[in-house]
Amino acid sequence: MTQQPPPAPPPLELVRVAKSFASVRALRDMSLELRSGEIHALVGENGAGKSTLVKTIAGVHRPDSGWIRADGVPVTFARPADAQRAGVAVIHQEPTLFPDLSVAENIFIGRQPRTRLRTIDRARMRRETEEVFNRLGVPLGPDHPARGLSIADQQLVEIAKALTRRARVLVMDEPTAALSGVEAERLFTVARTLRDQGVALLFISHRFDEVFALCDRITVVRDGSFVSCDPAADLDVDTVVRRMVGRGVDTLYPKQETEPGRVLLEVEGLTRGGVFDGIGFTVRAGEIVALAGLVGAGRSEVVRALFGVDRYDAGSVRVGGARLAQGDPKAAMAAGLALVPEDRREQGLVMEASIARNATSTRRGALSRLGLLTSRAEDEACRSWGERLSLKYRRLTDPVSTLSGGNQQKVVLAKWLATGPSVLFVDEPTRGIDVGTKAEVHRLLSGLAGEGLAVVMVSSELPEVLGMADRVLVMHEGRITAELDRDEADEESVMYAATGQPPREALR
Amino acid sequence: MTSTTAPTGPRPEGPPSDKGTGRARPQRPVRELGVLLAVVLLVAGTWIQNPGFLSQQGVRDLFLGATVLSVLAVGQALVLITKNVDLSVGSVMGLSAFGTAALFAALPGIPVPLAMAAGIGIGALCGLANGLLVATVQVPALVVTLGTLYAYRGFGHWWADGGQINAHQMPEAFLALGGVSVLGVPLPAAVAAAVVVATGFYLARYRSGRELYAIGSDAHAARLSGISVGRRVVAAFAANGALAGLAGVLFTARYGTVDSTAGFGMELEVVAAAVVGGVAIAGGVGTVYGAALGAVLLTTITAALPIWQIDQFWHQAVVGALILSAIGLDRLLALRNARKLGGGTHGP
Amino acid sequence: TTIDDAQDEGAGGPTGTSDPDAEIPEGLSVDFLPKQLNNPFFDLVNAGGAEAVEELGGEATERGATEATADSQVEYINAAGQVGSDVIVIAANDPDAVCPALDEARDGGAVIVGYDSNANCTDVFVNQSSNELIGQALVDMVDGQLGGEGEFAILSATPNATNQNAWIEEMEQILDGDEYSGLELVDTVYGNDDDLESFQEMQGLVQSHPDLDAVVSPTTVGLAAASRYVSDSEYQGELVVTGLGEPGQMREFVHDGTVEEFALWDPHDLGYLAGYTGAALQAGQITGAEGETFTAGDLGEFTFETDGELVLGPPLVFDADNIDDHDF
Amino acid sequence: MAPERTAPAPRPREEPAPRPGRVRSLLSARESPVVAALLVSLVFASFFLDMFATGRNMGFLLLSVAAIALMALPMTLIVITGEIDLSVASTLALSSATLGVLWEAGIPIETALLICLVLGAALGAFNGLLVTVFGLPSLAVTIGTMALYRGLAYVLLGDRAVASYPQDWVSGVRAPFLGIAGLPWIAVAILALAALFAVLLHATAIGRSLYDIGNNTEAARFTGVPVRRTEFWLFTLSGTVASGAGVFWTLQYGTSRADTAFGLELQVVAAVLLGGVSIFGGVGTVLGVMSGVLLLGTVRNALQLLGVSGDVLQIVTGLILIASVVGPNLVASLRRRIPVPTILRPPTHHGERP
Ligand SMILES: Nc1ncnc2c1ncn2[C@@H]1O[C@H](COP(=O)(O)OP(=O)(O)OP(=O)(O)O)[C@@H](O)[C@H]1O
Ligand SMILES: Nc1ncnc2c1ncn2[C@@H]1O[C@H](COP(=O)(O)OP(=O)(O)OP(=O)(O)O)[C@@H](O)[C@H]1O
Ligand SMILES: [Mg+2]
Ligand SMILES: [Mg+2]
Repeated sequence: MTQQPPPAPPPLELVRVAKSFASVRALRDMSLELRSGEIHALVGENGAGKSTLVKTIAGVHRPDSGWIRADGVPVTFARPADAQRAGVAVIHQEPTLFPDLSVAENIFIGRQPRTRLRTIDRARMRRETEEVFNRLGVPLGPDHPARGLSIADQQLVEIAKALTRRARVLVMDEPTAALSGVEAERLFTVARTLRDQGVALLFISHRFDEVFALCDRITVVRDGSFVSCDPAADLDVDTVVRRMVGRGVDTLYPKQETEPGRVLLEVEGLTRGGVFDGIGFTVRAGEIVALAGLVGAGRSEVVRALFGVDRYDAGSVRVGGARLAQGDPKAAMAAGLALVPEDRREQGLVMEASIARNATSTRRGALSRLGLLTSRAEDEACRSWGERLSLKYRRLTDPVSTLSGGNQQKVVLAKWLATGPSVLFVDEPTRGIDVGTKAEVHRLLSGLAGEGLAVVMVSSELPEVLGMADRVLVMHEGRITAELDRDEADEESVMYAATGQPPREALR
Repeated sequence: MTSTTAPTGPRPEGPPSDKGTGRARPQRPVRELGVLLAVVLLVAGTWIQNPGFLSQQGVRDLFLGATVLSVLAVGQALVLITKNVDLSVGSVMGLSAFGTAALFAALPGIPVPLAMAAGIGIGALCGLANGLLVATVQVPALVVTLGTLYAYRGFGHWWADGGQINAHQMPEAFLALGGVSVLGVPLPAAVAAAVVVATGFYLARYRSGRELYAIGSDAHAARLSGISVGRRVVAAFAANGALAGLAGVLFTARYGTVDSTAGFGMELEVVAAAVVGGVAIAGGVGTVYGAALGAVLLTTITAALPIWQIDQFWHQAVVGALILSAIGLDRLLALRNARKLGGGTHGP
Repeated sequence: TTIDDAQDEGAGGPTGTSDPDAEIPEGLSVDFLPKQLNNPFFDLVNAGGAEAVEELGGEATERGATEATADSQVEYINAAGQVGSDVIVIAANDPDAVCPALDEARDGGAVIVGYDSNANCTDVFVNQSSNELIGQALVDMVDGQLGGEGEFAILSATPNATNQNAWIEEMEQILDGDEYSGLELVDTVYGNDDDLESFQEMQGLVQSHPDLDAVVSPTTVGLAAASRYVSDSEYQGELVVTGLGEPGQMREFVHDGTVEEFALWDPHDLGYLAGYTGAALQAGQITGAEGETFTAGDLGEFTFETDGELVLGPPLVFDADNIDDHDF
Repeated sequence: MAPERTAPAPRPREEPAPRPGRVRSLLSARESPVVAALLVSLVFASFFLDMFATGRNMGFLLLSVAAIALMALPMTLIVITGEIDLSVASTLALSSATLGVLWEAGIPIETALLICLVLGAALGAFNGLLVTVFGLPSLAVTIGTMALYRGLAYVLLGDRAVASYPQDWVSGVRAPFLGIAGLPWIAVAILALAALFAVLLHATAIGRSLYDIGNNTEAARFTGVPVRRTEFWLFTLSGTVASGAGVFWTLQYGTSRADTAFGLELQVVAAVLLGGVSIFGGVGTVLGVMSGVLLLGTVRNALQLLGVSGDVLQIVTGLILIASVVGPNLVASLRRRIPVPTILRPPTHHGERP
């Protein structure tokens, strides 16, 4: 295939790069070589330093030591513009869109096509946006504002932005974390085309199937240090995982069998105009019910409405038999609900606040003595949960923004599990979490279910859905199109329901 | 563990039904139109009340009255769009108004354009200082410009030392600028209109103009996109300072008498004008046309109230109520717009 | 200072006995507190005050904020009291709000002289002119220029300005008399002593009163703004503009025919008299009792009226003939 | 199978970190410069100015900042949630005017006082209503109500002043606490109130949620914080306290007028920002703000005693404000710039390669 090392020096190369933040050594001695016409995978646990490496390539961070070479020549990327000029395009882990600009402007900002008078050629900008959207299959118009786009759409716009840069080096930091299979597959097609055109690609993902299906070469990083770099063909998942984690990882979906108890959550005829319609289901104690569907099916909106963050137009919600007032998260919490939201940066965490404050923000009342709340009470309460979830942190008083993505997700989980809920909504609970932790989270969820918790899990990862759920509710365009028991649910049946086709008839 | 990702069925394609081009067009101009409508209604109503309001002199007065505030509001809009704010504009305007006059007084033979350029230059320098503090030292603009509001004003007082420069100390040619008309529009107003149109065109059609919106929308993302955020912000502040300087020059030409108090307390009025015109305090949103219309609306209100025979003591209350209704109306339009766009999952 | 005992305790009234032969001691510290700093009018006034203090071998200090507010003035009164000022000469921004502070300063040994705009607790008040004289002068100027017949409006300073309001009230009383039955005061508006606002108020006036014949502005800022507005509008020569103004500011408008005549007292003399009065009061030469007389340096002899008030004299009327003789 | 190049090593999960000392946790980096500046200026002023450290002058100093200190307290909470209230000075004026009108109408002063406080609460609630229910930006709303409330004060009083307040009330507000010269009881009252606010902000669940709202409103909402209700009550509180300040102001100066305290809102905001509260919300302490208020007052007072004129004072005020934000940032960026290990860095070209 394309593994033949090209005679020319690689377009981008990192040599013994180190980068520290205060006392955190994010990268220690990291080397990496990106070759033309090759897709290179970078895998590692949460906090291993992948994003830091990406930001170094992008010119966001400057390495403390070590250097970057482009075409064999040492270069300094002092700012993102330098990297861009050198032909590097980056899709960052967290979308970086301008909510007030249209998607077309988002894609072309700073390099819009110009007319002879140096004004912006808006017609051409629109045309080129439509072209790239068609290539990616994005059903958005070029004038659509970026505000309010779902995470998936945001990610797609990011991808379009990077593609139109026609870069020689394309770096993608977990681009598929928010995407469903269809979009991801489209992205892979585009990536392969680019590879064949001689672009050097770096791909980061926690999904090994993607890594093995797409990439030619895999680099493993652990604790900021280089571990290994081999052709994908010479590796298998177990080997990679062992190198990443430093030990073997057992079964990914440790589902415990439980006897469903009494009905804890009853939803009837829940409707919000234009978003979801006539949603009804029940969840029993000890059950894990998954909400599956394509991106934009309205799953997140349903759990948000149930929890009271959004309002709904019609319908009723009962928790443990008692009717729940709508639009009041506090009442929902009092009734024993908890929601781990899908977007941890916007909805889950206060990035500037400390780890301890975030982790305890849901039960400040309970931690108060005579109405007074002390940092010590917060720290103690947080520390025990940090241990349970093997949270990787330096100090509990550090801002949560200094944690890696996966560890941030753990803080969100801790924050809600600590309330001791009876009904737990989790929206994409393992998005951006590494294998080891993912297994921990899954074990945790099924353990909690075993203790009598009712869990509603929204997930775009089908194996997770199939592996964890007692029942699967499939949504399509705001309606529940199928309710499948654990033994009925398989890839096919869920897919058909998710695309709005009648489940079994379609097969004939 | 072969295929671990979600279903690979087709995502709804073709003519997008619920999301896509169909519901795409943002309807921004509605805001500016709303303000324009308010101005038109106000003028029409006042004219019916008293035809003298639109006499030749009345129209002239309306134009001239709106000039200074419009120029200031345009500059403020530039800064607000980058998610900053400049509270020092009143002081900057006062400083350059006095500076221009002082130059005439000190060098009686000085050519008029040179003195005017000097006035604009004083403003640009003040704005540049604001911008450099905000961009290079990375401190919030509201704090810095609140500080320079006091500092520039204090400097102006210290410079003027209680002095006042009167019309007879300035050349006739300069003072006559206020009286010259271009196609029936007084020259200062024409200058202001040209400034509005040019700035508006620049913001909409030039890369650097759009980058101001990007910066206001999300400065971090702008940095990642390779935009030199600091330079653009400094430029926006300097431009705002220059416009405040221009406003100062126009002020001097129009009123003929200046001391160091010119433009005192105007900062909040300027911000109010921009906000009424649909420029968001939160950055990234709005046009200079809106800001200028907001300024016209506010000055027209002040000019119209005496004609409605509204008791002097009610003036300020009425102005306050009108500002509130303007932003309320604006919000209403935005909400209706959002509802039309669909989605709208978040409360206001 | 040594004459503290010559000064009566118990604030406010012109009581006690005076000693016309008392010497004014050297080294008196006299603090001038104008309504606000950087007001050109007060600059002239205080220059006069400083001259008087210098003649008497004292030390003059100017204290004040850049905004004309009572609260910041209180801080400066306190500061003057603290540093042991002998005489505080004040143009009050608020006749009542400054009193607690003034009383405290008086307890510390200072004497309090009001000038330009009185507070309710000064020992004596040096009035630039009496309200009657000013009101009369203003009415006379309008009456003369309109030939006894027409509508006029007043463009004043702030709605709270103590002296402007007193003059306007006086004008209204005078206008009630039969001899002015042809004159009609149709409106009073306030430009807040701000160029821009005065300008806009002026626009409003001419638009809402199409038959307006004259505008009287009893404040220097207002008169300058009104004259400027009229001078480059179509109303020049049609609309009579008059009031109280500074010759320096008004020269151009008198020469171009916008303004025929206007009036003002001599700010320098006002300050001079206030400074002299303060020193004399501190020395015990005077107490401010009605009928008391004393000589204020070059200005000659003055007699106290009721309530410890001293009047500088009738305002001086300026016109094209005499304006160039006055250089302030 | 390629051999692993590095042996799996045990990873440290949590690096034990030194607990921050008591003092350091009491004084965060943002407010300690202000507190230090206040102490330095107090020491300097007492040392170089005989008149400064007298009981009488302290009394003047405390009285002159009392109203600002009062209004700065709720303003601190509001700015921490990321909002702002520019209508405080107008609320003060309107309640002062109302007090005047009521007193003139012969209503007993105690009753009139209560009515004023209720009015202040209503004015604040109106702000809160516009901000939370209608979702309007608070900066714009309170610029509007700033004009509206001031305008209503003019409607009530016009150009009149009410100055006939009972003498014992007027001198009462300036009376010393327990007869201690230089310590007006109002200062003690404000100090107690500040302590109350500090506890509320720094040691209760509500206080924590204010920071959350300021940092990330959306996340606060998802955590069950009643964002709108909280903000509504903050504005109401601000209105109430501002009208309390109005009552105090009225009695302190013994007069009510419509133009009272004009422009004071920016001084309040300046003091709050000087005290280390971030204008973007989410950061700030009561101690810092009170130090900011006192620092501005001290510098003003000292310069006034020195006979420095108002324009210089204005320049100094502005420069202090700028220095308060520029200084720490400058120090931090200098510190960042100094040690960069360059051992492994070869000579490099900037930007584009040939
Ligand atoms: N700006 C920062 N300040 C302080 N520490 C940081 C900063 N950015 C990253 N870190 C730390 O550096 C380490 C590496 O983080 P990085 O984001 O690179 O991990 P990652 O491999 O991308 O993890 P994930 O898979 O969860 O995204 C983490 O311990 C993180 O806490
Ligand atoms: N009927 C609709 N009309 C307009 N917009 C819609 C509609 N349905 C969904 N959307 C938009 O699509 C986006 C995605 O919706 P949602 O977050 O509910 O998807 P989801 O099923 O939870 O998928 P994921 O969690 O993977 O993003 C939302 O931002 C919403 O604004
Ligand atoms: Mg990462
Ligand atoms: Mg979702």
